Amino acid sequence: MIELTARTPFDGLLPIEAGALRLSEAAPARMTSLAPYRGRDKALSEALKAAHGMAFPAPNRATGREGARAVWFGQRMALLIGPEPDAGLTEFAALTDQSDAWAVARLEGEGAAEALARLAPLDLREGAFKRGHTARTELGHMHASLTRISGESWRIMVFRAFARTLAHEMREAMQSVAARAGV
Amino acid sequence: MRFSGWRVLREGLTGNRGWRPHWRDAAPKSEYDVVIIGGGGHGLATAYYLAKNHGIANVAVLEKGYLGGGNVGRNTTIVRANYMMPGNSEFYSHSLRLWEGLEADLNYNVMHSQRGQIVLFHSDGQRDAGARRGNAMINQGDDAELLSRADLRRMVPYLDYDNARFPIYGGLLQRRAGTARHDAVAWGYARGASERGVDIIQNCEVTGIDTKGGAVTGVQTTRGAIRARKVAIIVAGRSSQVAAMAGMRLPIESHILQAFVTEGLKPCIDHVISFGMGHFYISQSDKGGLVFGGDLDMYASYAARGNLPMVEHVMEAGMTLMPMIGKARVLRSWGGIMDMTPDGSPIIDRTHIEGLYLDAGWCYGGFKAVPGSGFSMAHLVATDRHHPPAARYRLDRFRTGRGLMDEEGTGSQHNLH
Amino acid sequence: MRITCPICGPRDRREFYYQGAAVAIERPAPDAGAEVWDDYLHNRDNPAGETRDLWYHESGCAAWIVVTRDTNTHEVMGAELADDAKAERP
Amino acid sequence: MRIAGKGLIDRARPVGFRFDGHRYEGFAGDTLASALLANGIRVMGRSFKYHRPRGVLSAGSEEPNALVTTGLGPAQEPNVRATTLELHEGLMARSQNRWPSLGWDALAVNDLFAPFLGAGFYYKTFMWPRRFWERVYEPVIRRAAGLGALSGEAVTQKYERAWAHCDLLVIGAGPAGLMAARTAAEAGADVILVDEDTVCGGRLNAERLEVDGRPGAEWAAAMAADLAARPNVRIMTRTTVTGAYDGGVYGALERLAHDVAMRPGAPLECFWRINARAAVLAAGALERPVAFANNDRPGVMTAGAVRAYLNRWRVAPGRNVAVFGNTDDAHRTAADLVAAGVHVSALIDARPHARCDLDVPFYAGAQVCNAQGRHGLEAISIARASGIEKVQADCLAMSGGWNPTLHLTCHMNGRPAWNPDIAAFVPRDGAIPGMVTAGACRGDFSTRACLEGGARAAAQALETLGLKAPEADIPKAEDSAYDIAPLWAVPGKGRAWLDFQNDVTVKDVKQAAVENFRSVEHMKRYTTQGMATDQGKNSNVAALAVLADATGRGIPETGTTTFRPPYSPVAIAAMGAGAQGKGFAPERFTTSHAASVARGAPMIEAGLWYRPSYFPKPGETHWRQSCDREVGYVRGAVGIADVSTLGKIDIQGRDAGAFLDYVYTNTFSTLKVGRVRYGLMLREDGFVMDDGTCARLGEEHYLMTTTTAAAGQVMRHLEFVHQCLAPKMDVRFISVTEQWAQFAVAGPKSRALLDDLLDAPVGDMPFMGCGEVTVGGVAARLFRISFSGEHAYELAVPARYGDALFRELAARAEGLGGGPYGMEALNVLRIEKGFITHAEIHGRVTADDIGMGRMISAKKDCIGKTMAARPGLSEPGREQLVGLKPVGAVKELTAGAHLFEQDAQAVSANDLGYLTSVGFSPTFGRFLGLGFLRDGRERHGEVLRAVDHLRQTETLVEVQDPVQFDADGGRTRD
Repeated sequence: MIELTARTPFDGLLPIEAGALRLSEAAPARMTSLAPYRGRDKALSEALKAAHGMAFPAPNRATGREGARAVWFGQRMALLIGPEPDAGLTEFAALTDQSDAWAVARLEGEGAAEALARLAPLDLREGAFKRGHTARTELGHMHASLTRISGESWRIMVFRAFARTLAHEMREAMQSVAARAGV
Repeated sequence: MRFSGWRVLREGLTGNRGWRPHWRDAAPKSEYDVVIIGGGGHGLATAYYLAKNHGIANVAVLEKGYLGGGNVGRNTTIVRANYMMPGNSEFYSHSLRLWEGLEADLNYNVMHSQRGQIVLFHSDGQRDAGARRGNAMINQGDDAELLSRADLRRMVPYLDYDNARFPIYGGLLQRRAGTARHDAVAWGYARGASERGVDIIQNCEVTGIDTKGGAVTGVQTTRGAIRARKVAIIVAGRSSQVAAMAGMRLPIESHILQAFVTEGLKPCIDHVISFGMGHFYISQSDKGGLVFGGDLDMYASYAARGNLPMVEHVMEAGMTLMPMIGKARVLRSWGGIMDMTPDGSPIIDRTHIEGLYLDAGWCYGGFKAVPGSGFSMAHLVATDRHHPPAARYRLDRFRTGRGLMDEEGTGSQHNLH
Repeated sequence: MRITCPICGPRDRREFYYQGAAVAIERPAPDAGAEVWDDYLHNRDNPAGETRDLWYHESGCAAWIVVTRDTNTHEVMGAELADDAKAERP
Repeated sequence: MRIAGKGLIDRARPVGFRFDGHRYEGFAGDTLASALLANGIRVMGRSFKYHRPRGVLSAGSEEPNALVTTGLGPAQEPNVRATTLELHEGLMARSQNRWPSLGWDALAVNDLFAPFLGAGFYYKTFMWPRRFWERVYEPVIRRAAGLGALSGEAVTQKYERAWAHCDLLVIGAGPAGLMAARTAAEAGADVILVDEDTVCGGRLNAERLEVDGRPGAEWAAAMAADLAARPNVRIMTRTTVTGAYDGGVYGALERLAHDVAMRPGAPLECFWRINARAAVLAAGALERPVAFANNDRPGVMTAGAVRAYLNRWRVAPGRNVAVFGNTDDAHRTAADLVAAGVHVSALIDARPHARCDLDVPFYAGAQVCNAQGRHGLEAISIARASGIEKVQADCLAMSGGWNPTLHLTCHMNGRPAWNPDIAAFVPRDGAIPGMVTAGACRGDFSTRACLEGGARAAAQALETLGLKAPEADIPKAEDSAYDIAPLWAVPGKGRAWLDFQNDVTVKDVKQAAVENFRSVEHMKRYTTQGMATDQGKNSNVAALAVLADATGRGIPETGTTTFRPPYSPVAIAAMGAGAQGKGFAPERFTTSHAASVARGAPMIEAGLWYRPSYFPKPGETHWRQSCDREVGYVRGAVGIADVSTLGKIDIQGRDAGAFLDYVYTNTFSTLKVGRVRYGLMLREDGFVMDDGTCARLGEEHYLMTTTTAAAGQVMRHLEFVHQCLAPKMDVRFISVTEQWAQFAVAGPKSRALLDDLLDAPVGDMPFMGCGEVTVGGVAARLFRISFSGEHAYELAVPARYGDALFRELAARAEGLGGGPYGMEALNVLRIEKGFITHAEIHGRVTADDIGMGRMISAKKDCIGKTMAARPGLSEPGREQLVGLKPVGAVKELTAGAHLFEQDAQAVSANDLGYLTSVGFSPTFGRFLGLGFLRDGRERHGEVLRAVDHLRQTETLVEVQDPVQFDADGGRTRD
């Protein structure tokens, strides 16, 4: 039997550092989209709570904890990040493996929101986009998912094939922010 | 008064005291043979050719604002005949031939400049589609040349051949394409029509179309009622509203298209250049400004102004295609109202009301069509027969599916060509 | 221009794809006849003023929404999900 | 000439710079204009048409005359306003639009021919002979026109774009803006305060006015410092708000300070999109010149500019200065000059009732009617009741009053209102939703009124945000009344300039009126008035007044032209920042990209993706050799191609089958689990939108594939159909394009390869079957489908294994006498087999046109079915898909050639169709083509001419079935 070597989306592209900012790969083990069938939203949320300990997230919110999160991912859709999905969920929702579909990065450091403000048309001010908030949006012409993990720490997701473009765009933005800050 | 270099000289030597109005401002009479609603390029040209070709001079052109204040005064001045669909092909070919004689005909320098247009392509597939188009142009009797990358490097060395996101494979050149001074086209036609007896009536808005027994009898205006045997609606940007006065619902959605001009610069771009991948086109005016534009803003609008997403997209396209223009500064942006039809091609036709005619739906291609549209519309109004080059511009083609002219292949539904 | 997505809140226009008049959601029956289909697919009120048009939050939540807007001023008066708009119809 | 005093320059930091090659020195804090004036340089530019020598007119971004070029090579920047260009060490500026030199310009001869070059002269001449326009007249005109020059080189400096969000945007940091910002900040609002200048303060930096008992500039600096220290305030200096857009979006251009911009990674400029819930416009006012004969002489400048040079930069623009105005500003200017120790040769006040309390020669009720001195002002002529008096002056400070800077309020089609009290246009309330105006930009000209107005406007704006403004503490400041006697143009002979840069004079406007260009828009377009780089900021109102006078109308009924974005010009590089080169669109890379590049494959664009064109081998010198070899792999052994770029959509739910029946023309609800079917999708207009295969993975689970090009469009379409047309259907879908790396394994040895590779043999999977397999223990999907006409499979693994699997497949294929193949070979294979791509389904073809009319199921409705039945889409005479092969002496086919009967002329009337795809088939040893031909299916066997005028080829072609290889499909099914 042959052995296939796995490669992560940002293999060889990250980390990037500029001033106080650092962008690194944060590829989760498993990502599964959960899309409830008609009228099964509540049942799915309960099953999700029972199986994985978090409710189905409200729009633009993430639920769960480090290692097992449900991140809102679009109209009536969430992305279960971390655990292998419980087989019972399939009764209530369409489950689709997305583990390899997304390039996932983490941006950290002072000025992170400023760097993202170079690429995303979102209001990322602390008061408007708090810890645990998430959004589907555009990041430098790419469809993206953006989540504030904590104060200056963000999860950025784009389609896997865009990994190189994201790394390039983020590098430019991070360098701008760092240069303006004089570091 | 005939315009010429001698006249300019003579007036200059005598204090420029002899100049006269370019056109006569008329007060509306109570009755005309033909009332043309709309004093834009197409309306004025129609009036001119009604008088010149058909001897019908008892014509009023009614303009709600100032003449030439619509799209003829706010376009990017490009004149070309590079269409491939039957219908468009012969129409624009005819129009371009009229352009070539326009200055002599009007005795007005509209600065028609055949500086050549290059449509770039960025893949083998685009080249093949471009070749189909170019061959159709030649089949129609117009000129077209396929340019290689090497040809282009020689002619337009400032394009980004080495790093652009979508590499340049070649281009389709039409040497007879070019630009013209847009306002002058309206003024020249106004002067020509006025000299032939047409009444040009500004600040006169049509508020109703009068019919009796299925036939048109005249119009109501802000300056009183005017009787007419025939009425022509030629009001780009207001077609749906005016047609609604006659109970019509048109296959048109009106959209905003923005355009831009930079500060004056010494000559740097000789041709009209169109970027196939980026909805971007550019030329340089005789004053030195780079005149350029892109795609529709993509939402129905009558505001004649746009928003930043498309502004930025146009600038992005410019930067990837020809990064040497980066230091040029945009001086002014503006918008025009584009009457978009489902297949992206216009309408020159009779309506369900006898004596009521429609010239509409020019999408974003109306300027170069001005002479052809005026010529063909005048023919239709005067003779009640379609002028052969415009015979396919029928209103019912969407219902029947016959003779659709979808140049871009995006559909014969409102897909915003 | 900003559009308030019923799901995501106010967002920049560039996240949305524009489709056209909201009549697109009212597809006629297959046998409704040529005139009805012509009206559905081609003919438009094209109002200068308040209009209802259809947008897709393409780089957002992927919802199709019906936006009430003024074509003269570009004022956005409101937006609702397309399937809600459909459900309201008699 | 520099004078004593502090100002806002730093005399401890001298700065060396060059202008037209000469070295000069200024100070930190100078602009190029102030430094040149300090060095006694008066001529800084040439006018557009007459090439008249020009000096600086203003001290701000509205400058029409002093435009220079800076930088070299890719950094060359034309048309830079000397008045806003911050001096920095090593700055090199050059004058422009002159030849050979600024002092002696050959085209100044135009000035002598001025009588023949009046408004619109070019519309009346240059028409004969016709061919001379492009060949002679126009090239000469173009060379003479234009201002500065681009270098022709690609920009290399970095620009950027960014977004900012706030509760309140305050535009302008003069007294009104500062008060507005502080009021809002104290109320707890998130505030962005923007000013185009390098420092806050606005006119306070240019005047000797006191606020709160201290010099105005000091007060402003203290206010700015206080604001900067607050966490809810962001001050953006060197930033111009360039446009007001819908929904509270503002565009703004930030120019980074030179030292910051020089840091590695820093941009030169940043174009901001500011989303503001509310805004206060406090943009101040611009002073207007007065038109009189030769009012464009170098040394004639606005009075406000003279005060700015004196007070801010401590530069006297002349030694012997005359002052001319129609408001108290003239007196303020004279007082400032006297205070600075500059000799005032005359103070001319057009108001007859004016009094003067300064010890200077005073002329009440008088007007300046002429100016002398070609390369610099020497004297002025003063007209008064008693006659004309000539007075020596090397500088004239003129003021025709102030125009509120209301430009942004016009950006949404707002029309300003005429206020006769101040003889100026003022903005109408509500012109921009959410924006309130304050201070001089609404016509409140005293300092006190600006301070009050700023606080009031902020309170008003805050109220709309649900915030309460604290009681404002308005500082003490001057509150003098504005007393103006309107004065636009001084009567008299000679040319009096309105638009300085474009050389539009009072005569031109009058002539335009005579020629019936009486609408202000006509006048503007006929004379080019207001179309220069200042967009009429200095001249529009005066020109309007002259037109009103010439046409016997009042100013309000004459109307205004519209100000449009941007407020001041913005570099294309700034608004298009990041797009240069590859930045225009994101790049999408397959997992096999690196391995393909390593094999030397040229990668070509396919939408946003890159795909290998072909895989060259040593010794191959032409792509055709590689392509032929790769076609041979598939026909003779086994070929490997990455097909991951095709769209893949995972579809699940109770109604999945019914939904697919609705979007596809054919039926999918009847497809068996474990089987794949080819599907065709129409647009609602009845034309083909896309095609692809769809596999049934489970009872309620399908996997749709789309073409690479249409993947996004199909996804959007599915969402539309579901949400807008069939919301009751219980179906969910998501793109899995990126989840799976998918490879075609095609050719007679494909099964052998897979049997060996997979963890278990393929077994007897039928053609159009699918199933789950494992490879190296990895769960994978296998589809027995073929785009080549051979026995073939597509193997999909999670994308993380894509790179490894491609390398493995390619190596194993090579072991079997095959190898990887690229897009070129893929194209030839599918043409041989008559398979279509978007070259054929180009948006204008029906299912019937491509021979698939029977795929529109009669048993059910589907999108596009009704309209596909329109007469025009179903009648005879349409162009139908055919195969074509060369049969004459010429063997080459070209895509884009048109088809004609052999004896017919190649003109439109005889056009029968065209070729869409061609390729050299090594299998047949000749070119093959696909194309569309009128009633083509009835013409199989006919010989036609394929004419390609562009490539100058003409080929006899025989019409045949599109499927030219293995017509019965035996090889695929075997």
